Amino acid sequence: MIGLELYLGVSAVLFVIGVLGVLIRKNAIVVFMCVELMLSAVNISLVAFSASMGDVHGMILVFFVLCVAAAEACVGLAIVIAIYRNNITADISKINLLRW
Amino acid sequence: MAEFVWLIVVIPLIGFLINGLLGLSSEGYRKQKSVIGWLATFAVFVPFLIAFQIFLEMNAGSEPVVVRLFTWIEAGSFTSDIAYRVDQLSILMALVVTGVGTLIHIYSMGYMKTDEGFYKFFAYLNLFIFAMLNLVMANNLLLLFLGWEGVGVCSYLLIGFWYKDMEKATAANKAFIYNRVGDFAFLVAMFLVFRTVGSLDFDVIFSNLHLFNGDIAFWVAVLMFIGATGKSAQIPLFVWLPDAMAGPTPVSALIHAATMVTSGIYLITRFSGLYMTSPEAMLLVAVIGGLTAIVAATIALTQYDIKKVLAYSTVSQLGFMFLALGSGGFVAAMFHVVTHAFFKACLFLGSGSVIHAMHHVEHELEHEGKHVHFDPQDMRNMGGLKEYMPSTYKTFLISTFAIAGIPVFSGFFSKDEILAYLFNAGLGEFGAVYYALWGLAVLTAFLTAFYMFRLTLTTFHGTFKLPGKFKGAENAAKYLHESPASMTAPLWILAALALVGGFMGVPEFFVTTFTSTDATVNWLYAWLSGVTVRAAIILPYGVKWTLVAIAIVVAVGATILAYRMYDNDKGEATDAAIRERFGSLYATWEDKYKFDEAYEAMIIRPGNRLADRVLAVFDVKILDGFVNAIGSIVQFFGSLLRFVQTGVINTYAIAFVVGVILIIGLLIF
Amino acid sequence: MEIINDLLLFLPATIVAIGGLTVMMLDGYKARSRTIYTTTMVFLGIALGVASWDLLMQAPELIFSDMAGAGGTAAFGTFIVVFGTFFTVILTHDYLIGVKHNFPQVYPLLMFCTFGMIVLATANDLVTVFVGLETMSVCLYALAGIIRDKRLGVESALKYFVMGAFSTGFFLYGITLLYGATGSTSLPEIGAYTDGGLIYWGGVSLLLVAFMFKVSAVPFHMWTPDVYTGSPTTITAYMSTAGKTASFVALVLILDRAMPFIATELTATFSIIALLTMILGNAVAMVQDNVKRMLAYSSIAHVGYLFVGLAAGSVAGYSAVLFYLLAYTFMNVGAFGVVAYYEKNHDVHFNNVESYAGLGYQRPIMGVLLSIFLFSLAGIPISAGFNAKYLVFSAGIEAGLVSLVVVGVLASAASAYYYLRVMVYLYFREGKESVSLIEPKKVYSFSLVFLALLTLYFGVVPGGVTEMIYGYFSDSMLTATAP
Amino acid sequence: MLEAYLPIFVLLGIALFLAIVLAILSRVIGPYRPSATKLRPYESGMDPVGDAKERYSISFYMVAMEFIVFDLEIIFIYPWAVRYKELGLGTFFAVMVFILILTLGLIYTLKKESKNFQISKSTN
Repeated sequence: MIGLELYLGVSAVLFVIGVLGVLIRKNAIVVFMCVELMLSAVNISLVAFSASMGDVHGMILVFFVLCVAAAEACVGLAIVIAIYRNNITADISKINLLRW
Repeated sequence: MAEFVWLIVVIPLIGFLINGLLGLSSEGYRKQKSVIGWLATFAVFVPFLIAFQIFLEMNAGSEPVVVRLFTWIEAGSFTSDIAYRVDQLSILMALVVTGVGTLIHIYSMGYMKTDEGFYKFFAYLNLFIFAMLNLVMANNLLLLFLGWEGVGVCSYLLIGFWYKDMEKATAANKAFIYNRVGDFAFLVAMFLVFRTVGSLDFDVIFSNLHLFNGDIAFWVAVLMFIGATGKSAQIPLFVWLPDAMAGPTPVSALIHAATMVTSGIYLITRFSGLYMTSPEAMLLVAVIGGLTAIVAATIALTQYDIKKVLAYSTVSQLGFMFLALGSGGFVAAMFHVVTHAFFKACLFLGSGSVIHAMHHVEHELEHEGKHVHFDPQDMRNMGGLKEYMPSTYKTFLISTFAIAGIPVFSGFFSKDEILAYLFNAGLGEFGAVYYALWGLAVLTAFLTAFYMFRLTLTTFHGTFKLPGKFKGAENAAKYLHESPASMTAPLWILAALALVGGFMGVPEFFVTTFTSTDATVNWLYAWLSGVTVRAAIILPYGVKWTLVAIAIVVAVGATILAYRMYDNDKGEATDAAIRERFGSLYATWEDKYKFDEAYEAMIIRPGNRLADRVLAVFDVKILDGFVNAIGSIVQFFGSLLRFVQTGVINTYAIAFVVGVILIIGLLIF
Repeated sequence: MEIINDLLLFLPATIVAIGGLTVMMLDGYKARSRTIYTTTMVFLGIALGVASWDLLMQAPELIFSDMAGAGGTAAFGTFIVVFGTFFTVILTHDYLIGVKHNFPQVYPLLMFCTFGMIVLATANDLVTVFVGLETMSVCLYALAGIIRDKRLGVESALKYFVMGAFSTGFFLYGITLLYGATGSTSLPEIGAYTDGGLIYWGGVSLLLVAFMFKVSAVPFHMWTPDVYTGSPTTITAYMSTAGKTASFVALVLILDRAMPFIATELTATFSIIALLTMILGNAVAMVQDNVKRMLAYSSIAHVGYLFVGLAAGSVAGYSAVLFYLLAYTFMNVGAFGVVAYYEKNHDVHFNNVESYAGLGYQRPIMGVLLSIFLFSLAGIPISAGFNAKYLVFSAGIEAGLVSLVVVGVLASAASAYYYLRVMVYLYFREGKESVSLIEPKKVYSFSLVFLALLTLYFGVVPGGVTEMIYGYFSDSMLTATAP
Repeated sequence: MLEAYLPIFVLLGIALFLAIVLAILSRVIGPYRPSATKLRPYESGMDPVGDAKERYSISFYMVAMEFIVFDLEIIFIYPWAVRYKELGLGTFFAVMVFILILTLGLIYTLKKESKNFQISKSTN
């Protein structure tokens, strides 16, 4: 039997990797993938908690998370396409017209 | 009648709305200048009549009447009403505000006759009266603060009335910003009062004064005083008032001499009970007042702009009032507020009349085809005006006698009482300081009489100097003429009041010494005794009479000295001689003690320089000279923070994660 | 049936949702833009009417198996959101025609976004909070970049999207940890849990972080100036009023229901955030030459004042926050409305403050309106802004946060500088070239006048509303005056 | 409570350390040769080039979005379908409303982007 701690640990590791990805990567699509990784990491925790407590609310929340992730994916892809068409780059470090 | 007190406040507001809205919307209405003017005047005169009626129905022993209109803010335990308070103090202030206000409205009809923004001017004036009445009639601190901010906004609008003139717009901003510094202190004082008493209503505060233990009383008193230094132009926040003379002269007379600037004195008098519990705060008030009085008086000595002299004289007289407050003479301060309103308004309006005439001369010369450009406010261009403007001269002279403290004129009584209180305070705690302040005050009184006669004599006596000074102005004298009746009538009324106004507060010992029975000739003292606390005068008769004698000698001496030095066109020669004699001291006075420069050097410029240097890196254009004391410091840090805002998402995410660590750190550990 | 009853109590949201779908289908079948706009206004008008009715009549109640609330704070939040949207749509229609980008997609997006905001403001369960927050955010990402060929707009959409999704990750982690610690997602049940522990506090902090991001508190504010500057001006007004209101109402609900017993422990954190936000927001606003960006930083500064109310951790503080949101909605929609009007008459660089020179006399009514809104934002008395600030600060004083309030008052005194600066340009500077402003549409100026009147009205008599808001917290677990 | 979760935080620490080290290592050791191809949104997809003011040729990811729409439907409908008898009429209507909304969305996309679908058909 794998303990709750291990699930939470894996989830935490994935989450931190996702956060670091957002901090470091420059390609908008990759940054976006890292955000999705964060959401998935949280899902692992949610399911683990839910299973260990025998309560379904956590699992239901996972559905909503997936749903939201998908919606964000749609909007996100559209925005990335638009930014690429406007700037001919998806490198977020070069997209800095707005500052100060 | 007291229940109709709300009408006093509301009628000026209605006047403002009618003139403002009709003027904004209808081109035709703007041309109906007499309609606009009289409407605005009646919007102040009717409240005066109501206030007078209420005044007649009251006596010295009347209980305060509070008229609650509706609840303004209500949240849980905190409520604040729109409520007006009718008591001896508020009705006195209301009478001064509406009375002097009415006269100045009448005067303005003549003075502003040819101005494009006629309707706007009168709408603003009405709005100012409305705000000022809220200030003096309010029954709680929040409503008082509303009026306090309101008069600030109106003064901002009126100083910058001729907005096309950049200098005037800057002066308006300066006034507003220096006032905000004071307002901030006032607001904090208000919060402290609320925290201590749990209410902002005057009734509740005054009946719970015992809750203010030592430290809180001191801090509330000091913070309120800082608020007062902003509004009433005391050191260190006084620099805005002389610049505020950029506004039209009636505005200077109404706002910057008679009413708004005295609101600080009103506030402290209102809270006299609180101040009496904190001798340290009283001492601070007195010291600041004394320093301001002498500093402003010496600056006034060196000025040539007729309005600037009056402005510094106002600052100096306000200092006198704070001296009175600081030594426990709250009634004496109010007395001086009232008499000062009479003679200073008269002086300002008289100077306005002179400037009006000088402008007319310039205009007519222009008409003749001679382009002579001179400063119509510079008294070195004047002289000998008494023959051309007899009414203006006579009223100006009466008011000068009053401000100089020549016996029987109103200023004599009020100034004498202030000196008596100062000397009296010397017997109590911090006695030595008060004696020193008394000496300073006597010196200031001497200077006051001196520079005021310097002004009057240079302007009205001798010969008209303009023809000799400017080419093409040889026949300028024939265009000099007296101002219209709408301008001279208010002058005469104010001069009459300046002449007899002092008799409302004849010191009792004038009578008791001779009759050796109790007498109540000091009407003002009796009238205000119920609403203010005041220190008791414990000086023996001999000392009192000696003080009176000193005051008379000083005033008369200064007058005679000034007459000998400045009559018969000796003005400029004398000034040169004085400059010679006092050397660098005189230069300091002339530079206004370099207050403006100090603010500039210590706060504004370093801020600018640093901001410039930082911003130059990014080639960002810095604000165009429009900077102020608080602004620049904060601006500097602001521009530093721009480094962080790089525009790159990764940076933002890093800041986010730093924030997360901060929050987790704060909450878990 | 219970669900029918619930839907009736949830009527504003239901109407907005049906309206959104209708407008979307109209767009799909290529209806004229005018028709779409009119339909939107009809639905929003009805929703606003129902929301006002709820605001005045509806007693607090829980609906949808305790997932959401009706009446009380929920009705209040719904009202502000729908009110803000109603005026945003009027302004947006005119603005988008003015800048020649009248996309009909804006209207369904605005409606869906509003639906999300209502769900957020009425939530009683973390799942509902999550769904509402995300519905709102996803629509806002799209709205920020609605003008697809404007580089600034798309850039701001990208920044908003990446940062928003990033914060969603933290938000979810927070919910998960709270769920793990307390075993529930319902706000009152979480509130009943008092054991603490590392997981619990981790959850609380991450949850608060996400909300601080959404309301743009320092240091989570970085996206705000960029997004507010780049988005279409009226959409910025919408984000900063309706969006912020919904988030703040949800935050107040969470603090009141889910964390009443740790309010005192949160005070220090909120105080620090409030301090940072007030100082940074005001300081940076001062150096801005772009009016829109200045208003963005000023909106950050206002969040700082609001956090003073949250830091108070008392009923007085929370109700002051709600009143502040109402006042802020009036004056900020108004201010952005006038800015949008000036902007659509010119190119984008027009938002520079120098190009405002002398405009006050061009269309006097617009100049006067902007002055009223700016005065109110600066917190000068007889404006709603002053009362709002006053209530927040007095709540802070009552809770003993004297030094924080002193900084707040000082900061708001300093803020007069940059608001005043705009007015100096409007009135005291001569315009360089002769710009001529076209006359605003009747409905446009009428809406702005109405907002200005409300701003002044709540400056003179806020009494009734403040008392009503206070009543919402009558059964709060908080003590009336905390520590 | 605290001790029970200690391993997690130890693990979290290790994860953080490892993640940072790996990220830095990959930066230091790994070759970074950015090329135009790598920086494009899709390394192996349709190349979205053209003027921004043109209509988007979005057929590539349109399909992906349509897929997601139905994907979501399944997620919520599957549990309901398994237990729909127990869940009763109210839930039935709720799910029907859910499907209706999705269908409206589908109709909208079809109406709006029908042209793109045709193009994608012809190009595929």
